[in-house]
Amino acid sequence: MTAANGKHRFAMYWAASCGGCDIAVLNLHEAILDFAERFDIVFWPAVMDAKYRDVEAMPDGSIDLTLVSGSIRNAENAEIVRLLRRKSAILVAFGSCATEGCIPGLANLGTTAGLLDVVFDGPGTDNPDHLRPASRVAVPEGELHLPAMEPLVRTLDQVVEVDYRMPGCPPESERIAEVVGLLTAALDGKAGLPPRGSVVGAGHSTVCDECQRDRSAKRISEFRRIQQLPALDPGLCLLEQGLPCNGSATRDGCGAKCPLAGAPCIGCYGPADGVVEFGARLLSAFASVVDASEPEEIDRILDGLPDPVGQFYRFSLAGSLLRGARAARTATATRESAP
Amino acid sequence: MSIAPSTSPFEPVVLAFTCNWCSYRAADLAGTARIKYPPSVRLIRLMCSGRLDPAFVLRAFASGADAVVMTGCWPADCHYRIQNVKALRRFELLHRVLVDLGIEPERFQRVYASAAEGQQLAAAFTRIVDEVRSLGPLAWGRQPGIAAESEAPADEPSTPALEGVPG
Amino acid sequence: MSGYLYYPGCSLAGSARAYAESLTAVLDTLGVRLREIDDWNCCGATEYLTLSPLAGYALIGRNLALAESQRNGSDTLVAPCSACYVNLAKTDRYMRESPVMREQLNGALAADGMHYTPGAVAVRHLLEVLVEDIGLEELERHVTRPLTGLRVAPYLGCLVSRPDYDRRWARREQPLELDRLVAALGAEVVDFPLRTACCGGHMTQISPDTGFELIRRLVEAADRGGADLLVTVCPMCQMNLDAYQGEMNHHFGTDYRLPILFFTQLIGLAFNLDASTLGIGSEVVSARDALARIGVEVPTVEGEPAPPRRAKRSQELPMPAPLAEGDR
Amino acid sequence: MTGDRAFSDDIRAATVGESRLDACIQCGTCGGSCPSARDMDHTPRALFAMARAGLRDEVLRSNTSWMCVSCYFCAVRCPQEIHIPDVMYAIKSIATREGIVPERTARDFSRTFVDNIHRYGRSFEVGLVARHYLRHYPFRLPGMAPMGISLVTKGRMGFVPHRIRGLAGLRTILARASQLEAGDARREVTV
Amino acid sequence: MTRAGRGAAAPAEPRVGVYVCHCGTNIAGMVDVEAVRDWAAERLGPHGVVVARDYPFMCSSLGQELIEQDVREQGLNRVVVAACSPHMHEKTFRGACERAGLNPYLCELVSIREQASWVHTDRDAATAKSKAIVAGGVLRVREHAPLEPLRVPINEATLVVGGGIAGITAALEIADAGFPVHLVERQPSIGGHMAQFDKTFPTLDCAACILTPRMVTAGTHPNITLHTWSEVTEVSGYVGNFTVKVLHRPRYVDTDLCTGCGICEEKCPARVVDPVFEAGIGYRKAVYRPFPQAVPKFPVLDPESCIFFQRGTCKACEKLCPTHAIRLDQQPEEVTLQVGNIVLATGFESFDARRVEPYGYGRLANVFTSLEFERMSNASGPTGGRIVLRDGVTQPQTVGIVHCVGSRDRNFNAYCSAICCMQSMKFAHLVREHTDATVYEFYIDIRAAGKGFDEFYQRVQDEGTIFVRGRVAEVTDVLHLPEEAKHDGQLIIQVEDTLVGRQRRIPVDMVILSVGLEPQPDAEEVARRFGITCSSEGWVIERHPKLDPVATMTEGVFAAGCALGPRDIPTSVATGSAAAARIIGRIQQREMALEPIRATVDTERCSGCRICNDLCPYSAIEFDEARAVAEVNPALCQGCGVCVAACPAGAISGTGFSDAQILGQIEGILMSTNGTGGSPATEPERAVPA
Repeated sequence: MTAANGKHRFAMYWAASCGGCDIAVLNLHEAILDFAERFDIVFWPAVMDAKYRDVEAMPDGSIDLTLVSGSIRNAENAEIVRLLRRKSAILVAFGSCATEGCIPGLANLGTTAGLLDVVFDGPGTDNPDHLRPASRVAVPEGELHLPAMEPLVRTLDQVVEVDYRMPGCPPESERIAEVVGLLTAALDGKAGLPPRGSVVGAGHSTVCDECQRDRSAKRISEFRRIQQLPALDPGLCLLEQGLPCNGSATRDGCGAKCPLAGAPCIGCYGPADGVVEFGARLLSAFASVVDASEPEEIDRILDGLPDPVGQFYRFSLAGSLLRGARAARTATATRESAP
Repeated sequence: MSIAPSTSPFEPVVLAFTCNWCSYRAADLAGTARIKYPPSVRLIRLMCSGRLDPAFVLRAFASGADAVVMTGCWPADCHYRIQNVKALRRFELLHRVLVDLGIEPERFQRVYASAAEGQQLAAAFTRIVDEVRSLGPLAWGRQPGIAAESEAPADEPSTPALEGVPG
Repeated sequence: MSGYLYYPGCSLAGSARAYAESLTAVLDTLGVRLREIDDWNCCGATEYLTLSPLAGYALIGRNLALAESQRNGSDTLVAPCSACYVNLAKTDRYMRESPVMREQLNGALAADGMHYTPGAVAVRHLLEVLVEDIGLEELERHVTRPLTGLRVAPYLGCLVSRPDYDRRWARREQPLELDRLVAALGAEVVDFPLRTACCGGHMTQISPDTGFELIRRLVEAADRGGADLLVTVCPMCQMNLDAYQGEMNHHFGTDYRLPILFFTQLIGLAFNLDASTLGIGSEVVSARDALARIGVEVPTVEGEPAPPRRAKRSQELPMPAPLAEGDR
Repeated sequence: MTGDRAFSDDIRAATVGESRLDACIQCGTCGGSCPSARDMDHTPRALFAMARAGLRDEVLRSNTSWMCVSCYFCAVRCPQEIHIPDVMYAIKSIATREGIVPERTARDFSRTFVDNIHRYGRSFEVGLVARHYLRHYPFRLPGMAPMGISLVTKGRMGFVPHRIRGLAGLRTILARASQLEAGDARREVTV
Repeated sequence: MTRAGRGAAAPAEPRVGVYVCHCGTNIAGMVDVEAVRDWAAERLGPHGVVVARDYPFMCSSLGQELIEQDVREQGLNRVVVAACSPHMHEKTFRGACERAGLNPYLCELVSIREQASWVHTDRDAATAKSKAIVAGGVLRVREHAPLEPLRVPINEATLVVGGGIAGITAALEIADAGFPVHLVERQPSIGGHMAQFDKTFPTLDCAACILTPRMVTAGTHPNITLHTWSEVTEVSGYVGNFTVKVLHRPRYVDTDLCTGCGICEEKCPARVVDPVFEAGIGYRKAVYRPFPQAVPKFPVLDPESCIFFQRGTCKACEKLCPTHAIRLDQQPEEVTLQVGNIVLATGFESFDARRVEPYGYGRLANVFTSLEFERMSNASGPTGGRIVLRDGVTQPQTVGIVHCVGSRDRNFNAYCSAICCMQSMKFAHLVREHTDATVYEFYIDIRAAGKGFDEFYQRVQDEGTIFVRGRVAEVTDVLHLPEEAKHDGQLIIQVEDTLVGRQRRIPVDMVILSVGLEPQPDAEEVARRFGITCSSEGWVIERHPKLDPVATMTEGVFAAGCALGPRDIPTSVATGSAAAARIIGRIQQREMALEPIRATVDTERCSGCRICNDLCPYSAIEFDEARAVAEVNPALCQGCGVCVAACPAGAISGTGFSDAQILGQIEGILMSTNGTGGSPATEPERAVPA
């Protein structure tokens, strides 16, 4: 539904997110002006004041385009994304947090309690009574309410249905421009919408496709960190130089900025189409080209990857099979077998 | 011996990936020779242990397997010459990842069995089932988050504890 | 190295004192330290296992437990007596293999606050230690009086190379280690096919006829080979062949006078140690005449004629080569 | 008939380690190898066949196991790797437990030997031989005299037995073991 | 289901038929097949199962018609049969589907016999597991796609390894069918062990008389190329198209010039024991032909024993050869062969009797092995057929023949060597034929289960041979006095006569040890080279012990003769012919169909990361530099799936074993089976500890 002024209604919300995605949108520079031309910004906590009740007041489906960044960490996140889902025609999971869980998702490696201990009793925290945030706290003035933390960090699509996914930490501004352009065109009826559920603002292959470095058949006899390299070969594939570069399994679209700059890809654009488990693809690829046949030798080489989970699951843990909410559900599902 | 129906309250589910040329035939041989092993072991046939995609193992655990076994030809006896070596490399790295994800090392094992070693394969299955039985179910409970979610439907925000909060 | 733990066994404290004395003298010369287990008890030979196996093993277990507690650095337990050796080795092996054994024996040992960890000590026979650890080269280095001209029958008897619980012996029925050792001392080894035949054990006690026949067989075979004397590695064998030789002669109306020495006595002589420190003279069948040969300048050819070797006829069919260590 | 099983199970239970008795193919390697076979009323092979046939009494009353010298020829030659000497010990211990004494001389020799251990913790050769001969071969004693004398004069026969310090402890260990064995035997037999 | 779970879902909505086989009582005896059927119908309905049936014998024609009928009438587009191992009947049921017009690869056979009823003892558990196995099959077959078998051309040439009677037979059969054969033999002549024998049991016809003609035919056959004194060093490729490297060891003889006159051998001054053909009781020269009827007729020169090679002077052969055929500078040469199929007829090795210490072989002169005796009794052997003691003159008055030497003995080989009983009785007959000696046979059991075998046993008994039932304990020359004094110089066989129940010591002049058969010492290595598997003993493993006894697990590699295990001459010949028949059939087909299990690259998604490039042992993965993508050559790909699992972009997929198929099977096989006794275990146990 389009506003009287002919503009489309736009919303953007940050759940558990660093705000980088919002900045990436603002990074459209001049283009943001055209954007303002085409859209009425009805809700965007990062850039303008807004009240949830205003959103609640809107008719369902009245927001044409909503971008949600951030993963679902607490009750508020969950509540608001459900609200926005109701109010929005098109809901885009925007950026790595929303699509895969990203850094906040790493919290799923531990327990909520453990997490709180680190924050509220960790070094440099003076908390003699070992207080913890609680969703309801009685104070003289009355009862205070705080959004409760959820037991697991979840990706947006684990909570509400998502129309499109746009990967990246954050998504590249050029891609944002493309996507906004594309969707605007569609909203204007000048173009068709991309198939629902598809990934937008990214390619269909992997970063290697965009990376210009020279590659040959791979055999890795040692994993090293960049500072351990005598000298970085400017032209040669980073993985072949022993740097654990995630480019081979990471969806393209970023323009391979990191590897081309000599920094190994960390995988923020997530897996390519149809991949079951991002981490599995990475570890399988790395292991396959380890240049050793004897267990001892293999171990020696693998010791070069001190934190495999960090290497392979940095962005995708919350969406992963073993540490994702989906896994938890599947695991419990298989138990519903009482005679 | 855990071949006889076990009195233990918990009977694990063990998923074993087999190689079409060695361990799968060893399993056939165990059958033909009526060698017994626990029914909690279930087999999936691959052409080679080198086909074992780590995602299969993760999926198995996520779908309720209490342990996963990679079986294949003895080193240097691979039907595809050297492909079981690649399987070994992946096994080692995946094993590290699983341990870091909080899964006991015994829950992911590898067993070599030539086509002639039905007896040995059955023995290995029996041993592994015993080990896993004593470990208990794959403890999603060790991650209270997941446990909690499994109790509360995902869309109901649940409340963390209030210990140490005065008043 | 902190030397070897040493379990002498009852005989060496008694009838086989010569064995104890000679092995001590020899090992001193070789600079090998032995530490006798404090307050060890009898291993029960085969008799205890006969009446009550578990108690029998517990009896042996106590010695292993003592050994473990007195280990302090050395993890090899040497037994010079074949019966003791096999009992200790067997108990350790069975405890390693069977959880039940482990549990029951340690249960019994616990009654006196003792415990043995299977495998804590490696049980080995003195002969095997001398041949494997110290080595024939080292022995030869110390030979100052080669036993030239002395014709020796090397006799292991049972229990050393057989049953061989720890698979230390390439051959269990015709091992040549003792032959090589005797040869290393400069003596002439007579072909003695009965090297691991039975000496009769306690048959002299419970079935003399059989016991005597078994003794006769050995003495006769050594005599046929033209041996001046026979060396043993076991007190029981020495006792049977030496002490009962007279009775045996009496029984068969034969008149053998085959001296039976411990192999350590022979080594001692080759090391030019004083016969008295080697307990020589304590044997019932005197070795005096036999030993007279040593050191006397007699070229071996003038020694007793070797049994006539059949002249090779051209038609003779070749013999298969002896089995090499490498053969499967 | 179930009687068969019962007895061989009994033997299996009484055997320390694995007996493998069931694996016997009746080839006779044991009987052929045995140095004291001629003293046995049945060859080991025959004894095993009888055991498997459930002839409990004949087996326990046979002197075969008592004539075993533990030379281990049968053990290393047996094509089925049956632990024959251990089976012999087992049969003897069952007989002892049930008070059956087919071979007094051998049994007594073992007893005397064991008594000494209980007395001193070590074997006492003079005592052993003397007692044993007095009981079974008095006529041989004179013939033995020269040997005995020579042994003594050559210092090979001490008249004072050595008593170990930990004798009390040793006795408690042996007592405990015997209990365990009895208990064990009962449990196994009633399997 | 996860994002990718349904990767490549099948076009039409799956309509699956499930067929549970009773296999008589083989399955039904331990698995409640009706329960499995009903469960499949109910619980797997949502997964596309439209019909579920059980039947006593699915593999029967009626069972198959059941499937065909449903495919036609119920419009099934997927079939799951729960029965035996796919290695047993996969083809059968695929055939049924094909007859009904369904692509055969849309059928999945899951094993609830080898994997459930036969290996479990708890009916409930076995039933529950069977349900899970069926569920796995259903969720897998949903993801199947129609496939066409791969067709590979078959090279007409065949490699036969081993020139014994089995190899010779195979070679002749194939050659007579008009196809080329390369026959590789390690020794200087073909003929194998049979050439060493004198007579063959039970018919007693002379080995040479029946073998020589076949050797000659093989040597002169236009379609057979002999590679004697040679070994296969390398094998690559796959069925229909193997490349084989064969090393020709130097004979030091120019076979084009040599006439086989034998002057070199006659004049050669170096005479050494021949441990191979003469089994160590005869001699040969340094340049020699192992035996008069050797094929080919050319001698070989053995540098180890040649005076020239050892000391640098002599060259008698070179000087005296009338055709100047001696080539002392000859070098080894390697030839490369292209063949479509391979027959392994590598035979056996005799057990080394020295390993059985108590029998005194090698220590006691007059203890002989069966092979020594074969040579001795052979008219062309070292003694010209005279049965004599080691001294070469004395005829034995008594002979003891010992059975099961190294066989039926867990200290050596636990298996029965199959031929020793008959061989031993043949010896008894030959001894009686050549001498008037008394002969004893010492046996555990007489195994005479063959045509005319037991009759031969009777005959040998009638000839007066004394049979003593007892495994010989030891052979010794140590006597028990006084009763044995008279046997000085003889051997004593100590044994328990188990039928008497007494230990006996039987004096004999000669002992013959009937040694067992062992795999060739390098069997493991050879198996590896040809990509096949051996049993723990080292015998080649058949594709199926009953139904496919001459094929191996590797397509195009067959085995014959004693390489498969101990057997007698007729069986060796039979397996040789059988292997030949299998191969001839294939060659005549010109091409053969292979499982279409191959990897393919989706070049759209390939980013050219080159992770996979080095993973294929068959170099089936090629990298297209221009388009910067990897491609798989289906002709070379063997379908192992390593690259599929390795591809980081998920751009490589494997037919027959796709991610979707396997993930589907995992989901299914782990599906709850409503806890009918089996796992996954039920709620209470699974409840998470608080």
